[in-house]
Amino acid sequence: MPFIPHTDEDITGMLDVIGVDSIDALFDEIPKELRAKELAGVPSGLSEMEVTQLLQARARIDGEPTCFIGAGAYDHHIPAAVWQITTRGEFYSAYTPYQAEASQGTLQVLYEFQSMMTALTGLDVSNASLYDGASALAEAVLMAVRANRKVKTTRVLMPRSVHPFYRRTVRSIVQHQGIDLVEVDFDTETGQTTLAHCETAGDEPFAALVVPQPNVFGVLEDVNALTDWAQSRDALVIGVVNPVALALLSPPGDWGQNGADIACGEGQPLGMPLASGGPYLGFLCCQQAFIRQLPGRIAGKTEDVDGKVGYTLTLQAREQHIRRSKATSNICTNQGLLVTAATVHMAILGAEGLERVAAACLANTDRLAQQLCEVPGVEPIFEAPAFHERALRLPAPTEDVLAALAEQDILGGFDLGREYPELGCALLVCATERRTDAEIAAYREALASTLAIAEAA
Amino acid sequence: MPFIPHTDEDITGMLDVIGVDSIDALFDEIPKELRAKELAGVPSGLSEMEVTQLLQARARIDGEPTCFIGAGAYDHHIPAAVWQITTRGEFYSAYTPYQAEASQGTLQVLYEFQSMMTALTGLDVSNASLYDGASALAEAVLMAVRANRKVKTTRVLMPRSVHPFYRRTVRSIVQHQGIDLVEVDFDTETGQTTLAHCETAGDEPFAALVVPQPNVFGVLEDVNALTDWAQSRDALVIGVVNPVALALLSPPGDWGQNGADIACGEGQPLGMPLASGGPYLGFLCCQQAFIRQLPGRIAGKTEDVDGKVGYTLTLQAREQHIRRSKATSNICTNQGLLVTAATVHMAILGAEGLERVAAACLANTDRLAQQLCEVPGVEPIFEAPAFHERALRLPAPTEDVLAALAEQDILGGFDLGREYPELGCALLVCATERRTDAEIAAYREALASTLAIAEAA
Amino acid sequence: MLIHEQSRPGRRATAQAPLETADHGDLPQALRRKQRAALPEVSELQAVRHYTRLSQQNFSIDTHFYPLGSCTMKYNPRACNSLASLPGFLARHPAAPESHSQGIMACLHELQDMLKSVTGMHAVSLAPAAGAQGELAGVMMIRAYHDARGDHERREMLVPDAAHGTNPASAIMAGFKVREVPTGSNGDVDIAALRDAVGPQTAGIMLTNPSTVGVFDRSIQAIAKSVHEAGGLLYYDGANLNAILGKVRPGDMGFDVIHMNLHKTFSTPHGGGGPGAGPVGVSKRLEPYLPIPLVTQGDDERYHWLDEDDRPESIGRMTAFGGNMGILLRAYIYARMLGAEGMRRVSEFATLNANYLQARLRDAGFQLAYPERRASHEFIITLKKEAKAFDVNTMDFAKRLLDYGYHAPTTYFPLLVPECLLIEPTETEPKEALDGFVESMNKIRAEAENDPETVKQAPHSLPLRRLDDVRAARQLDVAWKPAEGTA
Amino acid sequence: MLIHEQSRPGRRATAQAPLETADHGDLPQALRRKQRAALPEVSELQAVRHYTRLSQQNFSIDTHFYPLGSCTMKYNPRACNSLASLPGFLARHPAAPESHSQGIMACLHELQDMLKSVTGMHAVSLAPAAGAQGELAGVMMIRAYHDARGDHERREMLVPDAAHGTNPASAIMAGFKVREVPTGSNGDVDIAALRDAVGPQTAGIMLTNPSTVGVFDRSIQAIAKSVHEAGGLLYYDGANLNAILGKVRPGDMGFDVIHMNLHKTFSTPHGGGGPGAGPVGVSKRLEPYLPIPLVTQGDDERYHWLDEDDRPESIGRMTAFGGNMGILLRAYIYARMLGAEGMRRVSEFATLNANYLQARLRDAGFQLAYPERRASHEFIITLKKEAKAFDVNTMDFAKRLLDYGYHAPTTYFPLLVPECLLIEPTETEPKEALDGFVESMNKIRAEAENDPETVKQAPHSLPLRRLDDVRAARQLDVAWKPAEGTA
Ligand SMILES: Cc1ncc(COP(=O)(O)O)c(C=O)c1O
Ligand SMILES: Cc1ncc(COP(=O)(O)O)c(C=O)c1O
Repeated sequence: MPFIPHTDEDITGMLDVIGVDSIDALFDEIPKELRAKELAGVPSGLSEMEVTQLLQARARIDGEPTCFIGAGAYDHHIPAAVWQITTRGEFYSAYTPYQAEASQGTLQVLYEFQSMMTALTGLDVSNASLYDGASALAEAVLMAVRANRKVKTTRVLMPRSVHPFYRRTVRSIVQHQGIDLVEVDFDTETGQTTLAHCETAGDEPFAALVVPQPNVFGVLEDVNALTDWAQSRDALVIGVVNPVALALLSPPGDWGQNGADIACGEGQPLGMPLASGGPYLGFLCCQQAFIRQLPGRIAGKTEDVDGKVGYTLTLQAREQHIRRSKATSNICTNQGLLVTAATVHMAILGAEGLERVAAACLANTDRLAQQLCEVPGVEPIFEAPAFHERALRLPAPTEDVLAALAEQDILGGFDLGREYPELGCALLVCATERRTDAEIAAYREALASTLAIAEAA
Repeated sequence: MPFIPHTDEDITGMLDVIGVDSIDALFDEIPKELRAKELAGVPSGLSEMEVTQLLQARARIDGEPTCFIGAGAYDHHIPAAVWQITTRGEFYSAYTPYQAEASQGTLQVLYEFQSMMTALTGLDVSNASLYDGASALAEAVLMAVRANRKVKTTRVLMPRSVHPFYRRTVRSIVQHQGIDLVEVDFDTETGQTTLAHCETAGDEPFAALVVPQPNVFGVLEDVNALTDWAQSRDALVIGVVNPVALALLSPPGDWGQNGADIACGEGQPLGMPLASGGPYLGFLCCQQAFIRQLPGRIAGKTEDVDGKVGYTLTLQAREQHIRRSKATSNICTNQGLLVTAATVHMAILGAEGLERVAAACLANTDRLAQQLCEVPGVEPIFEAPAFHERALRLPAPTEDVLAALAEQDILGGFDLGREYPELGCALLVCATERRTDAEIAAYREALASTLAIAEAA
Repeated sequence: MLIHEQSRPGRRATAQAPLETADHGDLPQALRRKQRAALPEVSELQAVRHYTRLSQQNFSIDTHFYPLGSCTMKYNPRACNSLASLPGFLARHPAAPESHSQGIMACLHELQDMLKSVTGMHAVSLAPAAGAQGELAGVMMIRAYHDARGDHERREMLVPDAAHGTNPASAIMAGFKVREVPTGSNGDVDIAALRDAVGPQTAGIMLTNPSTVGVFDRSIQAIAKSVHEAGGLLYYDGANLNAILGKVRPGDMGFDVIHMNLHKTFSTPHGGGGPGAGPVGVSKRLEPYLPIPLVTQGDDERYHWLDEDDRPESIGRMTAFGGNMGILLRAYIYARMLGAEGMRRVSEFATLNANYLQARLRDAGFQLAYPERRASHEFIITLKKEAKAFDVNTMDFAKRLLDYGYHAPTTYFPLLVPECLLIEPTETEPKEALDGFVESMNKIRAEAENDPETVKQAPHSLPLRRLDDVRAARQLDVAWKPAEGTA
Repeated sequence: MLIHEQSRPGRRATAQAPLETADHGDLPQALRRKQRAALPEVSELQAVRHYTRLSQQNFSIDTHFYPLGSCTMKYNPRACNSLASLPGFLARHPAAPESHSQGIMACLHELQDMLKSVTGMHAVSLAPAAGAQGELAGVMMIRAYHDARGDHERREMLVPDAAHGTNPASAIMAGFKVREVPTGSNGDVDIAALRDAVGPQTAGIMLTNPSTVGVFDRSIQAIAKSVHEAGGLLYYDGANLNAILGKVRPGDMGFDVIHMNLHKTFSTPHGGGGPGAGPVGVSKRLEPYLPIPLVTQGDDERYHWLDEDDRPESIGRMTAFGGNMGILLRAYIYARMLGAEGMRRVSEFATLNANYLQARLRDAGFQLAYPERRASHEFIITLKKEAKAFDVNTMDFAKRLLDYGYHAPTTYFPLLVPECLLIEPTETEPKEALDGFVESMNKIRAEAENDPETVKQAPHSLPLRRLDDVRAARQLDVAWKPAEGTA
């Protein structure tokens, strides 16, 4: 019996002790009429060998396209050590560290992760993960509304330059809690959210302003001005940041006069494979003052009875298993294993290594954009400085171009036009440090010939 | 500096303590004129990302052919757990367990491995591995000559039905120790080594007879008769066995009246990937009486000062690091990590699991042989019962047929004719439990069309 | 020692970052970082050694019996990890076109189908990232359903007092008020109280069956009837699905929505606290509201995503990219290895192990919370007798179990049973592990009687002795900071 | 507990074998097994848990400083393992045709070239499976060379008394007589004694330089001259190549043959005792004798194997399938990451670490075996003073070091230095590890003085106390056997 160790002798002996004569008898409290029949939709079991053959075929079927898509998930190099350590059974198959003494490995990793995230974001405290960047933003919005003691409002300003999937996720999650998400437009020349756009939200107070850095277009927002503007109106500032970009960019804690109040984002670039979208890792940091509003688990340092340093979950009174309906969030299972991966990843790269990665992505994307813009009809959409993504305008429908490129095993980017019709045939491209000159050149060639055919047609 | 942790400050501080002012000064005892120049043949270093890209390309370049080659290395399913455990740092990066108290993990694994190998072979003792099956046979031959107290001779009978690569390896290794390897022919009808063939070696005494089971053709030898014959002439019997086959076949310890004296072979089928030929694992087992002649490491059970059971290397006085030029062998580094893999593999499969694997291979190869023999002109060469390989005769040169199949990404088998010209266009095929019906059918089709073309030409 | 404390300025794992220094000269000064983040600077060996040694300080399924009630800590087959980590799966970008996503989509589509079959629901979405998010999605769908019918007054969600904390917390996030329903002394929901509680304000009830007290609620049909007649819907918290897999289906019990914890029942890694996956299944009337994305198969046999555009009534997107795909893949692999017969065996042997352990502990003199009842895949004992007699509490027992090499069961949950241990052995543990656990419990009780300090001071054999939780909360230190003036 | 002791008849890890029962009815009864082998019958979880826990009982580079002299226990980059384990590499059959082997052959060919460059030799074969097999191949080539010249009297191999045991053992296997050459008190070979020893019977000398006493033999040129003039050849034991990588090349020192231990210098895993790889390099005159197979590149840029047919004078095949390919691949990957500059750094920092540790131990009052000399990548201290004063020997120090979390250095080797520790820190250890080691050595000496029993009884903090080696050899128990009457 796969994964079940019982021998016939075991079964008989155990039933004897229980005092029944069949396993089926153990289910006798379930009303007869409810008992399940065959599970028609479930095929019979396969051996590991058979399932291996099946999955190998599935993993192969889609080829090995070259990826120039970013848009929230980035194809970075991950040191081999990261997952060899992360999948060690002691990390992989442990649970939430409820018995601290038996889980110091996990707990210290959480504490180190929190330390690294606060270092990257320049804020005081970090939780030990949320599901992903988008749901972390939703939690940040809820948290900001709870935490803002100066203005009692549920209005939150949400720039349209925030990734559309994030905005949708936030909307799904917060929609029933009375939060009023006010959209703020961006400047179509620069791709930035300007103060002027913010002002259009009107004079009514708002609890928080969300500030993406870089924004979905890769464009750098004027985070200092935005932060000061919002805070001068008694609103909190929530930064949505890319942790690799933070190796080069000013951390939320340094934004404006007083720093952002909250920062969140997607931890995927810190050692997680693309893997179709998950599991990734949402992070959430804030200033010390708001720690009791922070959702999710937090590991803290303490001592044992002999005074030896150890770590334990702390401030659990915020959490659902203690506070139940009054908790800061419903989250229970989080993304612990990914926290482990991110922690090992950051430890191995260090700040200088992350900086090199960020700089290489920047340079590669510059090169990519430059080369693609040499193709007639292709041009950059925005002028402002950008991190490692670029919005380009195409002379043909993005969808068709992407499909033609895909046939050549090039995943050409993210169709921006679908989300921002006002930008026309718009494409968002990205070249991480893993993309080679040859791959960039091949993309350029493929784009040129695709567009030539499109024009001819 | 890749893999070197020294900071500039470390270096200065350390040089200070040593009392020199440069690292170069530490090499001042090396005559100047000997100092190396540039290493012209070594390119500059690559980052892990670059080397990953390079190796991924190399790993991909040869496609994913379907393998019907056996001939000493077999494409078995390996449970995922095997290598996830084996590559745990504590096993992977440890050394020979010279400090037993700090190496109980490795030592207990060795002891368990020895226990499993004695169970499989039916002999009393096992060492803790040699390099591979072929070099293990060389050591077995040397050992038998040392161990045989009844006849003082260096003649050893070596059937030609032993894998030709094994015979060559034995010859390389023992050639300078005065061993006289006497070849014994096989019956071209049955593929077996008969007593009549053995008798042709003449009346002179011999120290040992090597008995392959199955032999290189997959054919089962009459091991009982051979064992009794050799032992009646005061010779020792060395079985060369496939450990997976032993799940079904009579173990060397049961051969004939008294059992074989020594058994050796290739451990690759016990959890090692094909991996171009290594690292694999040679095993060597023997009757208790010969343990002091056994080469290689041996782990033994003992106790600590509190009477707790533990394990340690034992009988080291046989080994080169103690006995130096009088050692039983020069072996030092062995195949420890592969021992770990084999031990986990056997623990997971158990005897019943191995039996299923063996039976499935047998059935699959039967099916393959049957189907291939439906192709006009293809026929089995031998009549005797066989394990999971079959020798087939082709109506066209084996080399050409294999090349044509390879173009269709089918690795059709091992060219037997090259080694045994008397067999004509001979091909040795194998289908392990991993080969599917579809793959077997595809092989049959490909062979049929290849031969049809060959005939037409 | 923290990794930060092993850091030295200028130390590097150089092979791991691009060797060439790329230019980033045109980033505006005002937007640049002024000072490098205080991340550790260590060599690759240091990092490997540090985290390898840290890992050894964990209890885990791969090293210990871990009978943590409600958490289903069973063996995570290693094949699931290695196959989900095949390069073709890891390399796929979430926004890759369908033309380059057929492999994973086939797996997801089949998983949707298997989960439907196993739960008896009409349709399944794999989107929620864990159980709690599945709950949120589930109750949001209940709300969407009532709202779509103009039934805007239904704003109250019934939740048994034994329920997991996520249940009330999720209901609140979906904008409901929570009303507690008491548990009867036999472990079943107090049906009379329930009947009093339902009404036109009732949006639904969140239940798990078998419940968190470890028994199968025999009046489930009556509950369903009562809630449905009042116009409410039934939500099934699938955390305990392991107990009934293939035996009885939530859909057949009358539930309208269910979430599943794949990291429990389908044995994906718990990972020290996650990730999970919390797919939701629904009856036909709730199908339009399922969270997106969904996978569908066209007439051309190709797979397609259904997203916002295709599903206008959907409650929407729960995460940016559709959920914890790698976990879904692991669950799929596990499900394929089990097959229908294997799934049924899961619940059978989980239940056998729980009832055996319950019987042995009862025979050893421990007090069961519900002595008259069958255990489901878990059961509760209460140590209030021992606590009173020896002044040794449940937490002391729990800590002392660690010394004996067993992870403690869940302590003090559910809240309604005093000094309780919720014990879930799971089906993958051999009888010997259960017997060893009983033996240790007996020893600890004897110690509690004869040498209570040993128990109260436990653990003794771990790298650390008992940790001070109060200090952790009072003298908050949740992140290492570089000493002033450095970094 | 042994895995065998967890076995229960009929227990299975069922997912791991073919589920369908295949027929094997036509195997002759006389050749069939009568009784199943007594392999353990356990579940997959039991196996995983057992071996995971066993692994935790090992010291290893990934967990501990491991300054085992002569063994070069340095960091094994994890990328080497994962890249050598890419499916394309693992799936290749050793007898696959060249048409389907170009990927690995390219790596092997480049590795041959890099090893040539690094050793200064004319040609390289990757065939030998480990150092000792490389030695055997090396001395066999020396023999083949003399034999080919009809120089059949050269049957004596000179071996310094400090040499590793494999050297004399290998020489014997190649049919040589071994003659020991003494080491001078300064650590260099006693050149006068050497001159006396060489003659028409001399086939060659097996040396390592720096030698196993941890110093670079300054008279290497004189040695080479003397042996060569006598008609002998020089064999280089490459176990210590880490000390001189990129700094000085055996070929330039005058050696005719060399083996390399890739598991040392090129950082492939030691694996608890193996596998290794022991490529051999030779000067031009020995090239024809190299063991096969070799990889060559044709004019068409494709790679080809050279085997028996192509190389009629070869000493032949060392293993069935051409060596430990997966290890060669790991070494190749490591070499590519290091590059020429990285290789030079290896020897520089290995030497820096050794000299620093030597200086610190000397300053702490430990006695160096060769106080006047530079350390190479390793060095020797002798504890004979301490042994005499406190009746605590080197083995006691070694065992006590385990308590302090350090693997012991090599003890009692080389044989010529009494009560010695051969200490090799390697380049991948940070200064802190070396400082910690010194501190522990100081503490242990203080203990030896004040509380010798603690040292003599060590270790105290490991799962087991000191093991009885004598008992192991006297009451031999080298395999578990089922109790009589059972399977
Ligand atoms: C009964 C019950 N419900 C819900 C949950 C929440 O699931 P998750 O942790 O996956 O969010 C849990 C998990 O602990 C649980 O035990
Ligand atoms: C000096 C020396 N020579 C030779 C060898 C033998 O090498 P291997 O263990 O790879 O066979 C060793 C290994 O320990 C050694 O240290």
